[in-house]
Amino acid sequence: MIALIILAFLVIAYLDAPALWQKKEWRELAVMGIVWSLGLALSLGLAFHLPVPSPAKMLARFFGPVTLWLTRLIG
Amino acid sequence: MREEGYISPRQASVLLWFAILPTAILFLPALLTLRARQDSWLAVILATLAAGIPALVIYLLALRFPHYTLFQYCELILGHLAGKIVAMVFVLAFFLLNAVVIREFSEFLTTAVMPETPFLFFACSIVAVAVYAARNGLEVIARCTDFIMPLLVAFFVVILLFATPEMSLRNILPFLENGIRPVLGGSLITWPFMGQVIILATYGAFVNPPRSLGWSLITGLLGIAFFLGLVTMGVILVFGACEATSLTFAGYNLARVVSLGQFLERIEVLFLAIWVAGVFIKIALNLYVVALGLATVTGLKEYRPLVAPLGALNVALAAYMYRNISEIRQDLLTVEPGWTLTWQFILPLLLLLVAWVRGQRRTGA
Amino acid sequence: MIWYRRVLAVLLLVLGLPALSGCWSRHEIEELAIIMAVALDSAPGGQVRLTTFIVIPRAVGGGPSMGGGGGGEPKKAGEVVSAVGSDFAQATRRLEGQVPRRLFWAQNRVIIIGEDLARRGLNYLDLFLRDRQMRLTTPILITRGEARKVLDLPPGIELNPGTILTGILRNRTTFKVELKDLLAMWEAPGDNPALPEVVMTPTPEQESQETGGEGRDAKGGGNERGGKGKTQPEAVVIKGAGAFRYDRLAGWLDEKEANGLMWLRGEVKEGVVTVPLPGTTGTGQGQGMAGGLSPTPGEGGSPGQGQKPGAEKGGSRDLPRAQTALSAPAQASVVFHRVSAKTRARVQGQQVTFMVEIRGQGDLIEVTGNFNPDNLEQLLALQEAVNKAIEERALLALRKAQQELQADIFGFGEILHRSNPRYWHQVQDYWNEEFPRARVQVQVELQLRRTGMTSRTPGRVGAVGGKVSTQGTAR
Amino acid sequence: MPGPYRRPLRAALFRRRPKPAQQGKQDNNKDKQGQPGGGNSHTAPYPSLEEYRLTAELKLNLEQLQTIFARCSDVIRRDFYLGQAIKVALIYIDGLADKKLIEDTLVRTLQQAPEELARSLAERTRDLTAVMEMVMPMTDVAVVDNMGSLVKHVLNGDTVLILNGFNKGLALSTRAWEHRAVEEPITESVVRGPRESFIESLRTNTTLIRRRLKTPSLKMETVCLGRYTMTNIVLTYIEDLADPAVVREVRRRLESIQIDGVLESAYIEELIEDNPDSPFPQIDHTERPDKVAAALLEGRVGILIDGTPFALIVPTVFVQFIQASEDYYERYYLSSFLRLARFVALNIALLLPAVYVAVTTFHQEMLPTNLLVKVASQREGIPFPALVEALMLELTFELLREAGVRLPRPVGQALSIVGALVIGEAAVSASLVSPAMVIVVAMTGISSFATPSYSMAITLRLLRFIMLILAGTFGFYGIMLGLLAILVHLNTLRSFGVPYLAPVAPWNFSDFKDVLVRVPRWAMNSRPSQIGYRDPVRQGAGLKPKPPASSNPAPERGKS
Repeated sequence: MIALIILAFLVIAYLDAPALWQKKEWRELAVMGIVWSLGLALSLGLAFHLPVPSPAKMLARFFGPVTLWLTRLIG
Repeated sequence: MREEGYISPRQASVLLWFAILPTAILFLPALLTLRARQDSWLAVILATLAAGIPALVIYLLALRFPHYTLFQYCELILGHLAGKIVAMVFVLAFFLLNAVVIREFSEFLTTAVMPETPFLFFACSIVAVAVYAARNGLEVIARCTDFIMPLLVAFFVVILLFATPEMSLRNILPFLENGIRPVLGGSLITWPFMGQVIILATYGAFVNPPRSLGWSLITGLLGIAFFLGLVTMGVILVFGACEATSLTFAGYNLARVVSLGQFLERIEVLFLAIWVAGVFIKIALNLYVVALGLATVTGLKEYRPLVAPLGALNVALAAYMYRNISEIRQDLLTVEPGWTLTWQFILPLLLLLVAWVRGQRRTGA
Repeated sequence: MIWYRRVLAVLLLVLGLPALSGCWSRHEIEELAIIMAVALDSAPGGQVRLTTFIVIPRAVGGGPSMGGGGGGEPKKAGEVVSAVGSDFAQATRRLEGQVPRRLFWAQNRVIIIGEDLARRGLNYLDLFLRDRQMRLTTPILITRGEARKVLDLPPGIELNPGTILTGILRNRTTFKVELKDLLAMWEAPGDNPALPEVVMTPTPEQESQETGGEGRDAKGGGNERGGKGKTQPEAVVIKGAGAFRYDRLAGWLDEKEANGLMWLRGEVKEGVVTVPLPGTTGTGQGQGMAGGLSPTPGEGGSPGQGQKPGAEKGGSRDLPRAQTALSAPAQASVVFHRVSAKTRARVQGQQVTFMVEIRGQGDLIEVTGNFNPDNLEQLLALQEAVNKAIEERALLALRKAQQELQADIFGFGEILHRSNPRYWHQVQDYWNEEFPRARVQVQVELQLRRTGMTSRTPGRVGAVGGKVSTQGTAR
Repeated sequence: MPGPYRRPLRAALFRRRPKPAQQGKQDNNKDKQGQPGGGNSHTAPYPSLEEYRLTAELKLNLEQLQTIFARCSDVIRRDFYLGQAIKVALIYIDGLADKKLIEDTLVRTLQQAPEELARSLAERTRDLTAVMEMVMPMTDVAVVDNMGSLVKHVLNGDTVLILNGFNKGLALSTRAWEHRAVEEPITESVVRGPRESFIESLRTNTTLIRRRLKTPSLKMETVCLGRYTMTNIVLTYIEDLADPAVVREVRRRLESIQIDGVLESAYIEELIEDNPDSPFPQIDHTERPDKVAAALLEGRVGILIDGTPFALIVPTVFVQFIQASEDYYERYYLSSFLRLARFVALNIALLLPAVYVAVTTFHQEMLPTNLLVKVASQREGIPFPALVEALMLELTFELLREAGVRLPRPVGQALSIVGALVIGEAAVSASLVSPAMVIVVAMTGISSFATPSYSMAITLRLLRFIMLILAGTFGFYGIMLGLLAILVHLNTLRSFGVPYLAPVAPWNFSDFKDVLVRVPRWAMNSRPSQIGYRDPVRQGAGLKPKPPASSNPAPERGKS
């Protein structure tokens, strides 16, 4: 599983990174690297069953009451 | 950043259909009948009318800033820092939206079609193909849509036509049983799907004559209301409001009851095929928009390198988003309306107001 | 170069994944145990019994390996397997312990509910609504006694009970309830489910079928081996109905009442009504023969079967006919089509009135008496008689539902709900208690349109005898 | 539809492509032959033939030619006196040049030329043109002044005449070599329609087209490619109709080819197509002159290659591969029906085995019960999973076909009988494969033959295996994934700036008249909007024939 994830991410990196490196587009490379490593971290966390807070939960905390209020208001 | 390539107004409006319909026809009818019972179709129409407001906002903004994407004119309107922050909010919102879509897609397939298959497999595979499409740019996505749209329409027609023997017109009565409030509540549920018209503010910048964006918005919204209304209506007519609430994937069940004579039964696999194609477009479009937005905010020359990592991150996020399908349904009922209203309705409205007050416009991009 | 990489990546992802992950959800077609009919029963100790009819493809498909069957003997097309569990999921699991293949439900043709289970409630059906292989379009039937007996039906024209039952249902002699209809009737507050009843009947050919019975014993449940061989019912009829109150079986409707139920629910699309010829009331024996069912001797495409007491015993059939040969019943049968039933609800104070309006067209298909259709008055009189007969039936069913069952099996509550939601909200919680007080008016307007390929009854005018043979034969 | 943005977009697309390597131009003068296509980076040890000018001394010239054509036994040189006064030499290649013409007409005329002319030539009072003007019995005459072009003319079958005392020679077109006669097309035969097909001779082929398009707007540009083959390639188009951007692009791509030889149109096809990594053919080829003419009339560009009976047509869109030229010669109802049938066949050829495998292993609920039971009973005792069974049979089928194609015809028939027996009977009765699978594979085979274009059919054959594996592992979802990937891929393709799925994928309703149905001639009044947009109107409006209302004789005036 972990090997699979790493392999997948290597393929993703291989798609673009070498070309960016050659063209010396560091900015692109940096942004891509950040997204890439975030993805890798999250995926590995998934593989290791780490408790990562769900963004849906955070949204629910803020917007659950809003929705409730709206529902009461109109529905 | 800009992309070379333009799409026609018709392609823009059809893309809009695909940005909303695929997941909506599957998940919406059940949730909607929960709230609005047999008047759900009315809720769809009301929600369409409501979605007309952000559509108008998008149109006005597009007139002010032709050829600029949402992410670009955020910065033009609000200035450098605030603009970037707001644009980033949009990027994140689209990103989360895509994660939800991916999760909905894979949950459905796991539930209804191939229960032994882990949902991550569906998520990974569809995103892989979507990444391939998104990397090739908007034109390619639009052309794929051109190809799939007739199939989708034909399939809607086939299903609804063949389901007519099962329909009973009495099921939509009584009209407005509990007054208008449940219907309004229903349109609130519809909003998370309907509000995605905002996506036209991003790729709308590439519509060829920018003025015809209005046409795209109108036909797009009308088409969505038409098809979504038809499917909702079909579900209510076939199953009745009581039963529809208990069917998780009511649209799919509609395809399952269809039978024409003895030979054309069980065509839900075809439904599945068309639906997968639809969701594929939706995911590809969202990925494209997210990558484009992120590239704009961070000032990159190219969005392409971002697509694949974003797709991977999206899959991982989709896996983290919810623990089970009930959470998705719960989220769609109790959280998404507020959240989507905020970023799909209020935020663009604020943008327009600020632009109006500061008198900003760009012509001749 | 970039292109090459792109293609490579897609290929890797699309083609590489299967190699790594194996094939989920995949079952070869010959590894499936194709279930064609399901019977649900209650079992002692609060348990339930699941009985399935599993097709043996070799026997049915006639593949290259078949060969041996040969002669006219219809082969047993499948195997009946049953298991007990505290619910059907558990029973299914136990069933899987008995069957060497993987259970495959999606081709299930029919679900039969046993009486006991029906009295315990419909909640047990949840598996058949929730599982992804189950289809909401599966017809559902109810039977008196144990449902699994129905699955022991020997092969006839069709090879398995599922096809036999759906075939009969497709003839539209009775109404058909699919799972989704059941769900709708069950969930709607103003409706109660009613399911068509399947009845096992012995046939005279029973003795000659002993070989079949033997084979079945070897395979089938086996626990009742002793009693089975002789009293084995050999044919089914779908007639009558089981009526539910909320989700429990409340009572049974006989054939006529079930027919009335169909009329009132608007389920009738086609069928036959047989009435005594008006104006020939002198033939009192005709009524007598019909077993006291004064207005309508037969119904629903198979008039003979309705006459339970009189005409069924094949052996003794000749005797009554000989007696009544002199004055054969002068009857007329009308086949009707384009039937529509419209029900309206009216609320006056606390009194609810339902007005059922049945309209349609009919063609004369059989007359066993002196009848001249060119005589308009006679025709109108016949039409009147037909209408009366249908109304009678509807009222019969109504009486049963209102007085005996106290359950609105007609969906009148939903009609009230639709037309008068405000009043409905007052009564919806105790509608079944309220329903008996409701008044129902039935108005039948069936019009006779065509009289067939002959006009006058053939034979000498006035001679009434000799044409009885078409009546009263069991199918 | 062609709005203001379309043209710059197309231009930009072309500009994005990397410029052809510059070395071609630099190396030009060093090349042996000096042709644009001739260059290679290594420097020749001697100057190119172009640098050798002809001298006034005939003997010197002939010596040089002797060296150049050393050990070329088919080169014939003949010295004689023009008008018995001036020495001239003829040089030509036996077999390429028309010997009879040279002997009967040319040599005789020149030998009997007026002495006065010959003398004036010898005294250099008259120019070389006098020969052409006064005695030359040929029309196609070119003046050559260097060895390079001289050799080239000779190699092309011309006869070169060198006169003593002139540093120029005359190249006389005497090309006439043995070639196949114009025959019926083999791969694209029709019931109704012209029976001519291209042959290996380029000039014949251009003639075949020119005979159909008698207009000066029909342009035929020649490009010579191949360092050794020196293959002439003709770029043909109708100037008023073809998009100049496309013509320019085709020319650019052709001229940037540097190759040793061009033996078939496929060489050119693979070197100029837009996406060389795609499995799909992006350039249509045909051996029918009428098809090329029709394509030119739509505004496309044809490429004719010497030495092959196949012409290329660009830009090509996907639908061309389900169009056959006979569609336009039969009644349109039938044509439309056949085209729909071909479309169905295309889908069957790609998907049927995959769908069968997906349905029988993943979605058994899709089958009607009787069929399910039948298939299940057939599959009882088959030792392989359906996927393996399908792969095996498909592979066998492909092998049979391959064997049948290569074998001589009589043997091929025997082979197909054996194959049919082996697969159809033995394998089934041995329960190695199920009869249903044999039917499926047979259907697939028939369907793949029903595709008019062989190149598309072989693409589908390849993709079929991928789809089969996808279907066997993920069922319909896998098929859908594969189809979506193919769809995206097809949409990324462009053929010379025209989207590959053209009238369908950038949806254009008016172009649908020639896609799934073929509308009648009188309704086909505009060219494909992506290709022939420069002159969209194809024919007059209201061409639909309207016969007179009545054919009965009208009442004669005054009689009734």
